[in-house]
Parts: sequence; structure tokens; C-alpha cells
Amino acid sequence: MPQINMVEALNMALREEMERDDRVVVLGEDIGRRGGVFLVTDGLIDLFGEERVIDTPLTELGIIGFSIGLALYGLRPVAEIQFIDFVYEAFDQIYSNMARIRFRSGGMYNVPLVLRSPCCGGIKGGMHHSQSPESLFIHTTGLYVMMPSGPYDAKGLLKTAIRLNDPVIFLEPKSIYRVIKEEVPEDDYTIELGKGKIVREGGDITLVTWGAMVHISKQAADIVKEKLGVEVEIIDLRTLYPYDKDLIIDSLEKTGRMLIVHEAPKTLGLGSELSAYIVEEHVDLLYGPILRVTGYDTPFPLAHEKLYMPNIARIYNAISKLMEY
Amino acid sequence: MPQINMVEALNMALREEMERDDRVVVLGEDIGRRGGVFLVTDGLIDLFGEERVIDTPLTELGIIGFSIGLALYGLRPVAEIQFIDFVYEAFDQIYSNMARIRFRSGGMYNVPLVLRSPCCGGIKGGMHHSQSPESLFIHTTGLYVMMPSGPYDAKGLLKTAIRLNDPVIFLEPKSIYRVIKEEVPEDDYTIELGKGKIVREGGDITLVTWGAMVHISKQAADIVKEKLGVEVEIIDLRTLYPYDKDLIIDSLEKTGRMLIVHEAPKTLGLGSELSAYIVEEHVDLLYGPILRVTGYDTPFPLAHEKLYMPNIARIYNAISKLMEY
Amino acid sequence: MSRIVRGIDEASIEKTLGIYRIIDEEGNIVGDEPNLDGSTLYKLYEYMVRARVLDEWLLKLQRLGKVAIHAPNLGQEAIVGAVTPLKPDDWVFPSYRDLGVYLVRGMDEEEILDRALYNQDDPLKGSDFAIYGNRRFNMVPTPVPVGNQIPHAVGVAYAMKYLDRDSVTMVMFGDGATSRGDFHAGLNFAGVYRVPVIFVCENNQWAISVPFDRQTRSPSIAFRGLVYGIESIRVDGNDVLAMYKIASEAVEKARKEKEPYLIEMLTYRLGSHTTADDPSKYRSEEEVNRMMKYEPLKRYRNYLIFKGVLTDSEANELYRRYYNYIEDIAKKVLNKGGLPHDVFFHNVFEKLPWNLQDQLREFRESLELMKSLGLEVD
Amino acid sequence: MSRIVRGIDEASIEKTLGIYRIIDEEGNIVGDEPNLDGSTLYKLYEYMVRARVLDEWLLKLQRLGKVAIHAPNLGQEAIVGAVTPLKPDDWVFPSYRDLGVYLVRGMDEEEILDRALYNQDDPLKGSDFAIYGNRRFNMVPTPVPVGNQIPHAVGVAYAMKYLDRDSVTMVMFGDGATSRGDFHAGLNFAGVYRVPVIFVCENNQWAISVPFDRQTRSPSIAFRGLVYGIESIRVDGNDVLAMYKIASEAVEKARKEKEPYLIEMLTYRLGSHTTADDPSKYRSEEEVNRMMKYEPLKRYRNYLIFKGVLTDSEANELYRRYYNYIEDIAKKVLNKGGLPHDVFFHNVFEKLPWNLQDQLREFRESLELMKSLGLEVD
Ligand SMILES: Cc1ncc(C[n+]2csc(CCOP(=O)(O)OP(=O)(O)O)c2C)c(N)n1
Ligand SMILES: Cc1ncc(C[n+]2csc(CCOP(=O)(O)OP(=O)(O)O)c2C)c(N)n1
Ligand SMILES: [Mg+2]
Ligand SMILES: [Mg+2]
Repeated sequence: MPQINMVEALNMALREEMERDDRVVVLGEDIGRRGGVFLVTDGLIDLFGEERVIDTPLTELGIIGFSIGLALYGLRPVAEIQFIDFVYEAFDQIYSNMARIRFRSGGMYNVPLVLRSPCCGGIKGGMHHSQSPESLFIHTTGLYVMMPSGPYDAKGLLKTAIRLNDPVIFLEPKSIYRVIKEEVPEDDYTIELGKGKIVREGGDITLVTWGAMVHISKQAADIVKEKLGVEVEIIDLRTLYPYDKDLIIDSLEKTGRMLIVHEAPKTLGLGSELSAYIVEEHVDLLYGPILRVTGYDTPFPLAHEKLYMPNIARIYNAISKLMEY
Repeated sequence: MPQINMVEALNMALREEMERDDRVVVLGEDIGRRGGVFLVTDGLIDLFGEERVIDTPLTELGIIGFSIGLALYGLRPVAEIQFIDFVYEAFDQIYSNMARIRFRSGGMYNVPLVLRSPCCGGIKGGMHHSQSPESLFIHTTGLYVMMPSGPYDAKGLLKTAIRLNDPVIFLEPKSIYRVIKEEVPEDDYTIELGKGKIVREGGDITLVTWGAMVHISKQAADIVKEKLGVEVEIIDLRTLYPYDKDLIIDSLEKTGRMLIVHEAPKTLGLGSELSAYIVEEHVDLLYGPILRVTGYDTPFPLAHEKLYMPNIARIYNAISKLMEY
Repeated sequence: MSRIVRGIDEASIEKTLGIYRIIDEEGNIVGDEPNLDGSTLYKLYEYMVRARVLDEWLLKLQRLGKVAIHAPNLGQEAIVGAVTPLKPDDWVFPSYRDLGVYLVRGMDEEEILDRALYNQDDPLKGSDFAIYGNRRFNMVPTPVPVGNQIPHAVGVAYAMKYLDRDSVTMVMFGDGATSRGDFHAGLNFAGVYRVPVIFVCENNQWAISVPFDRQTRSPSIAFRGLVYGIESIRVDGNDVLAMYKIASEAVEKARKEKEPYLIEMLTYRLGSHTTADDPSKYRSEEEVNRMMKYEPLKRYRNYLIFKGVLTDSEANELYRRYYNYIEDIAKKVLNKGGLPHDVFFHNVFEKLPWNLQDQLREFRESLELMKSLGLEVD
Repeated sequence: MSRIVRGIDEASIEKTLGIYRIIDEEGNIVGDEPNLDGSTLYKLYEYMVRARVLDEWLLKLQRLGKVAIHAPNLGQEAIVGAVTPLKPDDWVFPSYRDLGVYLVRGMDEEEILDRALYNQDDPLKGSDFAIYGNRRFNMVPTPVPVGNQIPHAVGVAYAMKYLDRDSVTMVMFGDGATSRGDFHAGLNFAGVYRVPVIFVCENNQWAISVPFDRQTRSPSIAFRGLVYGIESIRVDGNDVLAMYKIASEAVEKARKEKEPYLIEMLTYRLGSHTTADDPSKYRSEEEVNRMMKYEPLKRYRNYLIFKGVLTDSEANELYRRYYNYIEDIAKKVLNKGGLPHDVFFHNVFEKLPWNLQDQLREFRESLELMKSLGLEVD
């Protein structure tokens, strides 16, 4: 099996789903001839024509509002927002409609719409090409939220998302679009909603993370092992809502120590919910505090983004602190 | 001193600030002749004319985008969003501009804009006249967020908000607009940003809350005292970002038990951050878990809103559980 | 300026600046009557009467504290003319002020009252107030944020065309809604993709307290349609025949040519914005009285009497019949039980995620506790 | 259709559907020349040359890996004509493709390069890429989300009028931006409130890969202005004299009458969207070559030579002079140091709230730790 990157895996997922079900359509800015600015939709217009691979005018509100209509009538739109940082014009459509139509209609209508978008930092994208706003969607109620950390998961999760009968926010960490290659089968496989994965086993600390931070966390874990002899278990959540609480609890039963790593700003990043949930329901599992290594509570900067984002030193530091308990 | 309600107190604050500083202007839908649908701006158009009391077209994006311009040029706009549930069309302007212009411009420009809006449930307003989205603003980074629980604080906080050189989201729990009356001086007083208040003293449990939930919490505390003999200390945060961590810590030093009550959905409600912060930095103060009594993770319903919102029984229940530690 | 630039010519502009009408405020014929048989003419009247009577009842039930809020449709009943040409498979996105639309689509008074009272039979299960809809009638419940439904309708129309269906979509919204991004995006998409959607803007001159002049400086709403490449017309929205005729043409064009269409229904909101409003703060009674003479029922009744389709006493009898009919229904629906306590946990997702399962468990415990504490369960 | 409905008459519509120009693509005079002295005529040319040379240098620095991203302005240099009539107290909201605008406002090449490299002298302190602005020049840095600045400009213009200032505001944006809610809301507010704002839409036919036809079915962008009650005109945007003349009129009108104005600058994006783009995927080289003959510098040079304001060799010399000038500046700025590591903690708020103080402390510790772990501090 050849190794492919995440862009290719996503492209494969879209192509296969479009072949499988002609209700699947893709739309967004520059996703046609241009193939998307990151080429995730590359070539689809040649295969499926411009009625199924729909270039839109420049309005995110329009893209999502229109996609909701497509979904109401039974299509399965996959809408690309060019960068998640541009989604906010559509926030009313997302918050008040995409997430609420099933509820508003007493269950008569549903919105099987996937909003996929490149997210997160690491490409020197500055304030508006780097953000990690998953919290906003998770708090909305009515949306599933996913973020893969590599090509294999990306394909399987996107297929799952497309087949769900409820709306999904599908976030793609762009900094690893082309960096990580994996074997990705041409078969039809899906990855269950709400299931995380242990990507590194260890008995001392449970490190919960997702997206590109999985890889930084692994590097940090190796250094920590080497320098401190500490074994870190790393959980890649993959689905951020609903997150895999059982996997976290099982791991904490071994380790008793918890660290969360994410790129989003600390205050009300998903880390706060994970921490609060464990303290509320499973405080007895803990030896000490739950720590968070996250983006700072500032806008995402262009200058020194590598220092703004969680890095090995900060993870190392948090692990050392946790090992004091 | 006569007793007045929150609507009157807010009206007084606006009038006094407009008299004090002619850069203060108010704007929004139906805030002129109509005086706002809750009458917070009632009479201002007669005093200050329609150039300072500006009825706008029906677009929240327009209201906030335009207000940002007013603020950039040195005015001090107070923009009303008729219900906070309608703010989302403006979310791009809020998230990408109102909260980011100081940062984007390297500190050269600032946006002294107050977005005030009725929020929260309790008036049978259904999905789109009842929500408590403070988390979205707190996580944005770059916004101050306030929510008063009574007339006196409402006046003082609004004056503080208007005089700050940074943007403020000012949320007004509409269910208590006319229910609670207090003595409110005609003087010019302000309430410091970031300072909470102990509204009930007690040594057993620290209950952190804000807005209309302050009053439900007080009622619950009385019942708990009567039935269980437990003394609850209630903190009204007043400012939600930055929240008054010192007041919480001081109280926890006495009580060792923490309960958070808010109307917003549980997952990633501000309660999660308060909990995560205490566990991260002050875990040693705690005897057991930190509990949350909140809105459920569903859209805000019309039917049975009183059961959806935190109520006395749920608070009672949480307190009983906490007292097991 | 007679050259045509992308559909912009003198005639197309004139259509957006004039006012198309067939009968005047006295019921006199001043335009081209459509070719309709007596029973169709009568049906239009009957729907308008039903809408008006139902409106009165909803106001009454609101005053009695049974209905939380109601947005009166007094003066705007001629909207029934816009929906009558539609087929059952066509989709409608109504506004919140559209009692006549719900009735024409097949929703009956009982279902509307169940909804207004959100009792056990509420089809929308107590989700929100003052909104109506039902999949059975291909009528999507209105989002309360004004204008949200506009791009939805365009998406539905695109899907109809994509799936080669013979259907069209119609969407209603007010003059205030035209200021929103949803309007701009929706009409632009429709213009670019050429889909079978009919936009009906009920320009009732007011958005709560904001008059049309303060909402926009566009010479008309219809004129706005031209910048999206959409054929547009301004119609006397209190003339149900004009509404019917133009809508029929628009629906046919949309169905056959897969083309969008904008109808500005020029009308006037005679009542308060909602039962929570106090219009005396911002507009004079004199203006309302002046506008009363243009209201749609009286003129159409005169026309029908002139045509021999109706007599005065038949008209009065029709009104009384529906008044009593709704009185009976009101009694019935007021006696129905409420929705289950845990109703709001359902219909968030197809299946409850674990956190909602946990919360539902806690919720049920809390109901027990309420009882044991002697607290009232709502 | 000669009757006037709120400013809609034949002439006003014609202005939005025609193309106003003064010199053609060969530099021949085909319209009314403005009355300008030689030095003003020369200045316009000099700014265009500076913009073009700077553009070339930014592309070069990007290829060398020194600049992260650049949005070329090749072909759109005549935008300098729009800003030249403004006074220092007037405010400008530029777009990201507006090198000439920054120069006319007084920002020099060194500051622009400091910004592009976000070095220690970056006035915007490393906040974002490809944006420019400075309070000293009353030029607000562009938000990256397309169109956000449009309602801001209207607010500033309102404040100018409210405070009785003698100033006006000008805002630039692309054809793609007209699809956004910001455009719709901004123009509507300007139309309703009658404020001194000049909208300049640089319609360069493309929004990345989306051609104008797929962006909107409006016959022109200028035509769109009419629905907001705004006087509007379409101008040959590669004719710097036409741009200058119309902008002068618009600025004067805005200043005196406190009225909004929309100028559609009809132009063409000759380069890629940004250095990250690959236009070969969506448009033909043949189209670009065809459009090259309309580019603004050549035709204006011909005109100036014809007018005796410039010789061919002076023109070449001017180009070379700026080329070398920027070469020197590039060397200088590349040697400047970077911004402090903790720069991003500042300018979130006027004062650091406690959580940012705590985080700043942790941040400083982490820098120490990085060093001790032998990790590179960026
Ligand atoms: C986005 C949004 N903002 C504000 C409101 C509050 N509101 C409800 S109806 C209304 C006026 C609507 O006017 P119009 O569109 O003309 O419809 P009409 O009520 O006249 O039928 C307003 C401001 C809302 N529902 N949605
Ligand atoms: C809201 C938003 N969506 C998407 C983008 C990505 N993007 C950057 S420029 C651009 C095209 C802009 O086209 P236009 O407005 O015509 O300006 P031009 O680049 O042609 O000067 C797009 C889609 C963005 N910056 N902002
Ligand atoms: Mg209206
Ligand atoms: Mg363009």
C-alpha cells in the first residue's frame, strides 16, 4: 500500500463518497478548478462536474446557509470554509440553524452537513490563518466536532462524518497536511464517532490531545522518557464532541495524572471541560492537579508563533510538575 | 433614595454617561422612539436627538461593524443587540475585529465599544430569546465580559464598561429586569472591572454564580440551611472575564468545597474554566470534586424552561453531594 | 437607456418601481383579471377570512394568558395569493406572520393552536414560540433570527434542480430582513446558480419601529432584486388577485425555466409588531387609520360581490362560521396535556451522546427530588 | 423611464453601466482631461512606478524566503489616483493589494518592508501577514477577512459628520468582497445615514479563482450602489487620470455635502492572487496576455510623453532609481533584529489581566527551560 498524506487521504474520501452516493456534493470558495487552496478537492470537478463541485461566491454565510438548504432537501453537502478563521460570518447560520434545525422542527428535519476546514497554526499564517476555535462549536450544542491527526484517520473520520445524519464540524490541522504520510487503504472504512485512540502507551501520565499536537506531544514524551524516565500515555481524541471519556478514565486508572495539550487559547479551551469533567465525576482517580499546556489567551500572532503554540519545553515542564504528585 | 429596577438603573447610567461625555452614543434596532424593546433606552432620543440615539437597519453585523468605526474615530458607542441570541451575524465583526483591532494594529488603535444585550432565560422566550452565550465571548480573547445581577451593580458596571478603552460585552439577564428593585444613587459611581462580590456568607461551600442565578442560588442556600444546616457562601462574579479568582480562592480556603451554577449549557460553560483553573492552581484547597449545576447540553427549549434552567432542587442535590466530602 | 445589460432594461426597471395591481381599494377592476373560476376566487377569500379570524383568536388567547406571544397578520392576508399557485411537492419557507400561508399549505386551525400552546400535540415539540411548520406540508419551521431561511430556500431550490425534480421553492420575509447578510447572500446565490426559487418580500413598511425609509434608501425592494440578476416586480400586496396572478407567473417560470424571481408585496402592518409591542410609541394612529382603507379583505369582498361570487350575508356568515369553529377548537386544545418533561433532551441529535444520557439521568433524579422537597414541577 | 425615484434616473443608471475613461490603452485622450499641472501629473506616475518596483521586490524577497506571502498589485497601480485627492486628516481603509495607496499616504518603502518582514521596527508588531497601516497616516490596517473594513469606514465617516469634522473616509475592497454581508450592511448604513464615505471597489475580475460572472450576476458593481441610494460610477480602473478625476469629485462631494459615493474601478489582476496561488489551474495565459495591453503604466507614460511631462529615458531612469533605492533598503531591513519574544502578550488589552500576567510568567520560564533543554528559541 502506498503512503499518502492527509490532503490525498481527504481527497480520496471525498471521491469515494461521491462515487458511492450521488447526493454527496462539495462546495466552497475556489474548490472547483483551483481544487481548493490546499488542493483537498483537486480533480473532483473533472470527475463530477460543476453542479456537484460548486464554486461559490465569497461569503461564508452564503456557503453555510445554502448548504443547509441542500441538506434539508436530502443532499449530503460537504462545505469547505477556506480557513476556519473565516467561518464567523456564517456563525448565525451555524449556531442558530445548522445546529438547531432538528430541535426547532421537533425532529422532523435534519441537517446532514459536513463543514470541513483547515485549522490551527504552524504555517506562519498569522492572526487569521491559524486559529483553533473548536470550543465555539462544542459549546454550541447540536454539532459533532472532529479533528484527525493523520491521513488514515482523516479518511475514515471524513467518511463517518458524511454518513451521519447530523451536522459535523470537521477540522483539519493544516500544518500536517503534507508532513505526515501513512498507508491508507483504498477500501471503504470508517472510524466510529466519539472514539479516541491511544497513540503511545505509558503508565505514569495521561496526556490528552488532538490534531497536530499529537505529534508534538509524542516528541515531548520521548524526551521526557529519556531525561526523566517518565512514561507518558497519549490519547488522540479524534472526535472532540462527544469526546471519548471512557478512554481517558481507563488511562487515568493506571496513571492518576492528567495533562491536556491543545493549541486553542487556554481559557475555555476544550481542556477546561475535560478537566472539569474528570474532577466532577472521577476526582478519586487523581493524585494531584490536572494541568493544561495550551495556546495563550491572546490572538494568534504572526511573530513567534512557535512560541505561542504548545511546545516541547512547556509539555516537559508540565510533566515534571505532575510527577511531583 | 427611591428603589428602582434594573431597566431604570441602566437607563440612568446611559443618560448620565451621555451627559458627561458627548462622545457617548447609543445605537441599535428600535432603540430610538421605541426606547428599545425592554425600554432600556427609553426617553434618550428626546434628550439627545437621533444623531446620538441611532435607530439602525436590521443587521447585527452592520450594528457592530459600524460601531467599531465609531469607536476607532474616538466615539464611545454603546450598541444594543435586541436579544443576545441575534448577535451571531455579527460574530465575525466581534471575533475578528472588535476583539482584535488593538492587537492587529500593534496597539495603535483601540475599540472602546460596549455591546449590551438582554440575555438568559426565564421569560418563556424559547430557543432564540433565552440563551447564555458568555463562553463564546470569553474564549474569544480580547473582550471583557460582564453580567450584573441587580440594579445597583448594573448601573456601576455599565459606567465602568463605557469608560474602559477596550471592548466590553455587557449581558443583562432579562428575567430580572423588573423583578428586583434596589436603592440606586443618582451619583456617579463605578464598579471595578474584575471584582466579584460575596452576596451571602457561609463556611461550608463556595457557590460561584452570576446574573439571575444569584437569586436562585440564594433561595436554594436558604432551603439548604434549613434542611441540612449547611452554610453556603455565594459569590456573584459580576465580571466574567477576567473573573475574580482571588475572591474564589479566599472563600475556598474557608470552605474547601466548590459549586458553580450557571444557565449556559454545561459543556464549556464558564463553570468548566473555573473548575479547571482551581484544580490546576489550587487543588490542595479542595476536599472533593467541584460540581456544576448548569443548563443542559441542548438548545434552550420553550417547553419546560424552568426545568431546563438550574433550579433549587438541582442546587440542593449538588450541595448534598458535596457535603459528603 | 434601452440597451440591455444582463437583463437591465427600461421595462425591467419599471416593473420594480411601479406597483402592479388588478383591483383597487374599492374593489374596482383596474388591471388584467386572471382567468379564474368562481370556486377558486372564493377559496382565496375563504383563506383570508380564516387567517383573519384565527389572528383574532390568537390575540384573544394571548390576552387570556394562554399564548405567550403572537405576531398579528392583520392587513397582510393577501399573502394567501402567493402560495395558492404552489403544488404540495413544492417547498415553502414561511415567515412568522403568515397564518394564511400555513392554512393554504394544509395546516389546520387545530394544529396551529396546538403549536401556539405547545401542548402534547405540538408538532414542533415546544422548541420555540411564534413559529410554524410541518414536514407533511413541505413547510419548514421559521427560524426566529430574521432572514435565516432565505439562503436555505435557495439551497433547497438548487437541490430540486440538481435532482431534476419538477418542484419550486418559495420563501417569505419582511422588509427588515432585507438588511441582513442572509438576504444578500441568498439572492446572490440564486442569481448566480439560476435556481427555481421565488422570493416574496412582505414589505409592510415597518420593522418593529423602524420605517422603510430608515431601513434602506433603495427606491423599492423589487429594485434590489435586479442587482442579483433576478427578475423582480413590485405588487400591490393588499390586492390578492394581483398577488395570485404574479405568483402564478413566477411559479410557472421558476418551474419551467429554473429561474429565480422576486416579488415585493407592498402592504402595511395594521397591528402591533407582536403582542409584546406598543406601536403608539413610534407611529400615529392617524397613519394606521389612513392605511386601513387599503386593507385586503374589504376590497376583495367588494370585488367578489360585484362578480356575483359572494353576497354580503354569505361573507358575514363565513366569518361567523370560522369564529365559532375556532372557539370549539380552542376549548379542545386548551384541554390537552403538556409535552413530557424531558422533551428537550430529544431531537438535539439522532441519538443521545453520552453526556446527554448522563444529564437526562440527573434530570430525572432532580424531578424526583423536586417532588420530595415539595417544589412544583412545572 | 426618465422619472426620478429616489435618485434612480436614466443618467444615474447609465453611469453605472458605462465605463468612464479619459485616456485609452495607447495613451490617447478620449475624455475630459482634468486640469492638472505637470508636477501633479508626474507625481501620479512616480507613485505608480514606486508601487510596481516595490511589488517586484516583495515578490523577489518572497522567493528568497524572506517574506512569507505577498499579494501582487501588478496591473492595479492606478489606485493611486483614488487616494491622491485625500487630505492627511481623511481616513483610509486600504485593501491588502494596495501598495500604491500606502505610498501615497506617506508610508515609505522601508516601513513597508519592515512590516513585510515583521522585524523589530514593524509598526504592527508582528500581528498578521500581508496587511499594512499606521495611525500616523490615518490608515487603518486591513483585516484579513475580506470586507470587514467596509462597515468600519462607514462608522468613521459617521463620527466625522457627528463631530462636525471636515474630513472624509475612503475604503477599498475587491469584487469578491461585494458578496459579503459586510458590503451589504456597510453600504446600506452609508445610504441611510448619508455620511462622507467613498467606496472604491477594485474589480479586478477575479477573486482568487472565481471570475466576476460567478461572483454575481449584477451587470456591474457600480449598479449595486444604486440600491443603497448611493451615487455610483464605473471607471476604467487602469486609467489613472480617470480614477483621479472621479475620486476628486467624489471626495469633494463627500466633504461638502456629506454624501456617500461608490467608485467601481474596473481593472484586472495580472499577477497571481498571492505568492501562494497557482493561477494556471483556473485561467489561461492567453487571457492574461490579452489583458496586459490595458495595463495602467504604459498608457499613462505614453500620455505623459505626449504631454511633454516625461521622456522615455526619464521614465526608465525613474524605474532604475527606485529599483536601486529599494535594493539598499532591503539590505538594511534584512539586517534588523526581530520583535521581542513576548510581543504577542501585549496589545490584547490596554492592561494585562491577571491570567495573561500569569501566562506571561509561565512563558518566560518556558524560554529558560527551552535553553536548558537545548531547544531552539525561535
Ligand atoms: C436577527 C434578528 N434581529 C432582531 C430580531 C428581533 N425582531 C423580530 S422581528 C423584527 C422586525 C422584523 O421586521 P420585518 O423583517 O420587516 O418583518 P415584519 O415583522 O414587519 O413582518 C425584529 C427586529 C430578530 N428576530 N432577528
Ligand atoms: C472572509 C474571507 N473568506 C475567504 C478569504 C480567503 N481569500 C483571501 S483573498 C480572497 C479573494 C478576494 O477577492 P477580491 O475581493 O476580488 O479581492 P482581490 O484579491 O481580487 O484583490 C479570498 C477568497 C478571506 N481572506 N476572507
Ligand atoms: Mg416589516
Ligand atoms: Mg478581485
